[in-house]
Amino acid sequence: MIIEDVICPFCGSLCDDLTVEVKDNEIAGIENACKLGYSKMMGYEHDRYERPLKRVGDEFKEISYEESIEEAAKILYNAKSPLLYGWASTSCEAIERGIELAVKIGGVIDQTATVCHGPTVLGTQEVGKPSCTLGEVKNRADLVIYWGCNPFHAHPRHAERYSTFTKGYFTKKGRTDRKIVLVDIRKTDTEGICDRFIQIEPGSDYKILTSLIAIVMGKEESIPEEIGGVKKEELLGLAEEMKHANFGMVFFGMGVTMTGPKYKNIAALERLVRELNRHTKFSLMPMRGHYNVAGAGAVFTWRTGFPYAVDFRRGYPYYNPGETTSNDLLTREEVDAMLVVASDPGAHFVNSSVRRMAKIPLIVMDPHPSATSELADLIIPTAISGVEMDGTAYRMDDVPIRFKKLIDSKFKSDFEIIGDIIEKIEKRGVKD
Amino acid sequence: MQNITLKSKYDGRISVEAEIITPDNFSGKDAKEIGEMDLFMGNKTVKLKDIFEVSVEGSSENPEDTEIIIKGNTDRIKRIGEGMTSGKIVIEGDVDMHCGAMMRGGKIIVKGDADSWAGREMSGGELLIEGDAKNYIGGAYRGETYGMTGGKITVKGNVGAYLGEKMKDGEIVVEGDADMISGMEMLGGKIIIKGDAIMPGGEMKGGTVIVMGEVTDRMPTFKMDGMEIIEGIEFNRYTGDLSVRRAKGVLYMKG
Amino acid sequence: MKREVKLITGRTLDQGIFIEHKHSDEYLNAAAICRINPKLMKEIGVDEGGGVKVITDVADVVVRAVGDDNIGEEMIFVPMGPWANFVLGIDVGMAGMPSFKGVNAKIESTDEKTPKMEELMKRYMI
Amino acid sequence: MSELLIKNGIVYDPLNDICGEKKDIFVRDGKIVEEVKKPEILDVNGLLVLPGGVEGHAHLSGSKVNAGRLMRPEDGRRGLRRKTAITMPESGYSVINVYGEGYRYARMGYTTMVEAAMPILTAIHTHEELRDIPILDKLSMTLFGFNWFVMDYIRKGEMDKLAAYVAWALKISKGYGIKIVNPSGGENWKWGKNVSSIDEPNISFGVSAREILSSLMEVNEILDLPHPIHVHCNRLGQPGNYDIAIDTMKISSGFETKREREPLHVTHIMFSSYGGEKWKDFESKTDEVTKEVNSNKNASIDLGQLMFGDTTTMTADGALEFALCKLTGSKWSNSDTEMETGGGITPQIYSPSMPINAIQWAIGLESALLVKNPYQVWLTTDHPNGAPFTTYPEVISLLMSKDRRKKEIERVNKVVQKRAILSSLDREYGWNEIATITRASQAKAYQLNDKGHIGVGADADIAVFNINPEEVDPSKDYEEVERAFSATKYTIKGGEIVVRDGEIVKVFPGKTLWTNAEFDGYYELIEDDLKDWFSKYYTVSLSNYGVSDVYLTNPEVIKTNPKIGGRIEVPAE
Repeated sequence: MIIEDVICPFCGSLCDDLTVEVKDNEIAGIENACKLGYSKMMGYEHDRYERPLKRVGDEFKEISYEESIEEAAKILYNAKSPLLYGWASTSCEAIERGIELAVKIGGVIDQTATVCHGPTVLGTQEVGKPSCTLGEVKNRADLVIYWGCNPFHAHPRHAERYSTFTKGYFTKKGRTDRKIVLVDIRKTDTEGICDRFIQIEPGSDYKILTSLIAIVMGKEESIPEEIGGVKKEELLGLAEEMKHANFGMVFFGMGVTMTGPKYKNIAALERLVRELNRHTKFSLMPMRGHYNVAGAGAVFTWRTGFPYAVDFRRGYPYYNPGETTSNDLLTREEVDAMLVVASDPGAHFVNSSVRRMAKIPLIVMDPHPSATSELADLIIPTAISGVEMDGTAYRMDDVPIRFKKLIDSKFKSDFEIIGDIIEKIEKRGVKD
Repeated sequence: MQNITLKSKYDGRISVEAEIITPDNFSGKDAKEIGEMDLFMGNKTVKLKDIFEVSVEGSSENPEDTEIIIKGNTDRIKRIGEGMTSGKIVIEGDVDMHCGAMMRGGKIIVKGDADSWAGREMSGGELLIEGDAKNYIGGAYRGETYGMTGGKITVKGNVGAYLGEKMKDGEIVVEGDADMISGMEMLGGKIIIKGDAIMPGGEMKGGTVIVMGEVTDRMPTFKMDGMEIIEGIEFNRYTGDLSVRRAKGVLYMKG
Repeated sequence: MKREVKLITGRTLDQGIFIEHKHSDEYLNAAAICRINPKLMKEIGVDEGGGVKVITDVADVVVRAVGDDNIGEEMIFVPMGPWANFVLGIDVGMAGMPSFKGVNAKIESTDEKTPKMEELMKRYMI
Repeated sequence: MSELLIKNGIVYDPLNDICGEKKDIFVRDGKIVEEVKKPEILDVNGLLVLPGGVEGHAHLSGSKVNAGRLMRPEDGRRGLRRKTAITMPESGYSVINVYGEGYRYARMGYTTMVEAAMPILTAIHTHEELRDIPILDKLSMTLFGFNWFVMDYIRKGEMDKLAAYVAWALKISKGYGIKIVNPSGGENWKWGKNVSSIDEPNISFGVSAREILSSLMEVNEILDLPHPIHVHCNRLGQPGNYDIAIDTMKISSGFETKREREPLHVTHIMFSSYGGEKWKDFESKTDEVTKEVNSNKNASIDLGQLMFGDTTTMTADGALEFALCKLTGSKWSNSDTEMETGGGITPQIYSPSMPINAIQWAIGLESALLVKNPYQVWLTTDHPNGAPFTTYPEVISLLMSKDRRKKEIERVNKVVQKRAILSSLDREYGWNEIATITRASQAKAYQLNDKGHIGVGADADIAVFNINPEEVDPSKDYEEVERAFSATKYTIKGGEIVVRDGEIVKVFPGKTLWTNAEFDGYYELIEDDLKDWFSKYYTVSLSNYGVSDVYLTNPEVIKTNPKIGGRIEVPAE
């Protein structure tokens, strides 16, 4: 069976033009996928947990689904300060249930934005986010700036589908209708597709961005001859180019969210784009990593009012990154039980946080062994969303797309398992 | 005059939310009544007496004449003195986040260190931190327009990042050093840093920041417009942050 | 000899390809590495594929050196993953986001072996 | 079989000409019936009983609303409410989480809502949120005002294809009707520009607002859609725009429709009744605008009332939001949607001492007081643009009491006495008129035959308020009126008591209503065009576009009776 227009469940580009061949309930071939998507979708059956596992001493013991649900419910129900983390690689439907669970047990729920584009959210909460969908870029953009991101590695088809080579209504010639600029601290492989590379010193984004704003506002007189390793002349040139584009676009990544004053970099970038809109049309977009990290933010926001790091311990949502964020809570040893869904904080959180995870009851819901599952007390295997389960995901530009189920699975989905846990919790009585 | 002493028995790591601890809430109440008040620990509600030993001397119906002394381990007690209007709180050790947040009057003395958001959105009164303080001291809540709008904060030690974020009025004095971007998005009021600072004044629109020590990583978007002598020391006077519209912030630095 | 550098971590294509296969040798080869300027390799005396100990205030970890001309001499790049994160900690003023880029570190050549992922995780359990 | 008897209430039910009668209401299985056997009895002796409220225009779900929530944690922390055994926690004041939206409307006696702006590309998002809004029945209006297919078919003069596209788009987005925002001008904003009149052709398609409005009004009739074209005018929110509102309404004059509703609705009229050339000489032009409404039976309006305080403005009119942000310096988000629409968001603080805000406040009330036929007016605040919907009780009390208006006028900037006419208006709304502009007008305008009234056969959506209309004089006891409308004694939705004494006592999902206007061969007519443009210009595949039934709770399809070019006629089911 050939399935067309399949959605790739890897990165935030959420390409929806894959063709998948399924034979005897197995994926036999994939067309149009990049290496990342191909590897995930073809490798779905490798390294799977076959049964739920419970840690007994230094060993894992196989238990039934039913037992694992009961065990998870018990751990979460008894916790005073539980953390539910992950959510970026599962469906919105599962995330919705995750929030319900967090409310019912009085826990904190956080998602992977906490270690990627959390600062983008904080910047947006200061300044706002002038943005658009990717088709606007495809059809209109004549200037594209990649700032502190490396789509060649992290979003391999982004340039082809949306931002560089693609042809659109007002960009009939595709690549030649566009000027492409890379701003980064090192010459990455993305540089190869760019017209110009501006190399900046690590951690200097904030000063460079505020300088650019001042230049765009016509106040360049105070700007020194060199900022963050970039000549003033070069910034003046870039500002002119930006002002004179018909439709300009900045894509940015971890290079901006993770260095220096982090969210203030983003706020400055957003202010720059806003100033540019006094001269022409300009937008920006974060390059979101996980395929549904944007969806996690969306569901969190409509259900709780806040996009990540939401604390329900007092029965209403409280949000304050720096206080209610996973790494702060873990490092401060405030978490006394943790549920990880479709994510690997053991590999991607910092040492002080992982150390705490190793000490508390830790439940992992994942199809595959991970760094986190090495530390787990309870492992519940799941179906792979986007391969074995359908649902909704949001692309990096907040466009929702329904992803497909390609093959049947003997595993339960995140959606079903969390539903089962909620049912058990409800039997114990919702905590007030 | 009413003197209330709370002695912490708590050494857990889950923070206790204790916004109830203010002279306004305690004045005129006896030890038993105070002990029965609710605090929050994780998803549990606990009685104040479960966390503190309470003793009360004297009596007053007026919060102005009420003094609360907090002893013992308080590094995981949050929100002490939140919204207080008068009276006094003395914390003998370290204190957790949001101490004196939204305070409107009275005085808080922290003899140890204070965690982040001390004096957040405060509009009056005085907050004295004798040790170090972390981030966003006198700052705003996420997304709000204003941080501190009045009162005075003094930190004898060092402070973390974003001191006086979005501060609109009032005064902050830091005797030690300040981490990244003091006076960030400041709109008014005055910040004096006696030690060193990193990138002070980022995106400030109004108000005054004086850095008496060394400044590293200067913002490129300030314009020097003269020299001034403050308390016998020569300062260069800068205006900015020029990356913000209608900016009239004043930043004094040596050199 | 020890040399001070800025540690940068981030995504790479290979780290992404094998991200669901964390126990595999491919993942080890993709993530337990350190991209480093060849001049700097010479300076600290490490060969291509040799052991580099990355030391921070938090901890130290051994990864393998991969020469890369596009990396400046003042920095090293370690792909995001358990090895990079083992030496990172939460720091002040960061509004919930730990520092994953531009972290002060020291590097030195070492004969010690790169720990496998599961060995590395065991260190957390002590 | 569940039965209810609501005894001895004072009922106002304008659509059934019941005006303050003491009357029993019988409910069985979610419907109003003639009699019941063993009912639960609610004795509401002397209390005001109205049909469940119908919100005709608000921004409650979807990408733009959510972007507003995301941008404003400081708003989120206002209006926090803990979970209970049956409810989820609430957050927000002007940008409210989905639970808060449902509970707050229900507490005010509202049982049906319309989401006023749904982009097709992100319609899944709109419906996911609608699914999560508890209790209420929901409709959403699909955006067409500067959609590329629409503009392309209009410039080529292909009306049948235009009709086919609209029918397809409604079906695929599960929309209820045609929403038009800043027609033609929205496309120019994608180049950072706008249009200045309804006759100015836009840059990329050369199509004017007038062409879009008249073509879509005709398509609306061809497709027999239940609701008028629902129009957010050009140059909205800018001084001197009142003539555009009048020109827009005039497009409908003389237009013949078979539906018992106006063919054109101009929404949030407050933002389109501005005189003056600049903000400096800004003034109310409600006299001119309402003169057009009063003489044109083919147009209706809703207020978009502004109330003082902090709120979040949001619209598919991106140019407007950027203009506002330049005025205030406040934060600003923009979200242009490829080939279809746009969106912008910026917070606003409306202050009674600000001359502009004081006049804006007066304009909304003047519009309600000057339009003679209450069926041509709906009460809205264009939530959250003019104010959150939770201010309705206050607006109601202002409309019912000249004294209260007088008191307010003394409090606000004096300019309101010179550049607005509110102080000269003596009219006071009665209970029946309030029932009309909060329920009956909307039900009629959306052709919701089971809503907005409590005659036999209607949905048992009923609001009982803790006020005796025979004893209270709203003109004097306006505070009493505001209090009563803030929280019901009972809200009954589909025959179930969901609110008792102002508290939510039962929670369940409502229905989703959408319009199916497809006709024979409609897809074939546009199939090639869709395939061509999707492959060339969209970034999602045609097959992945649109909303499947899995996103709808209790869907109810309104099947229409389209008539294409006199050739094709599909009989109603």
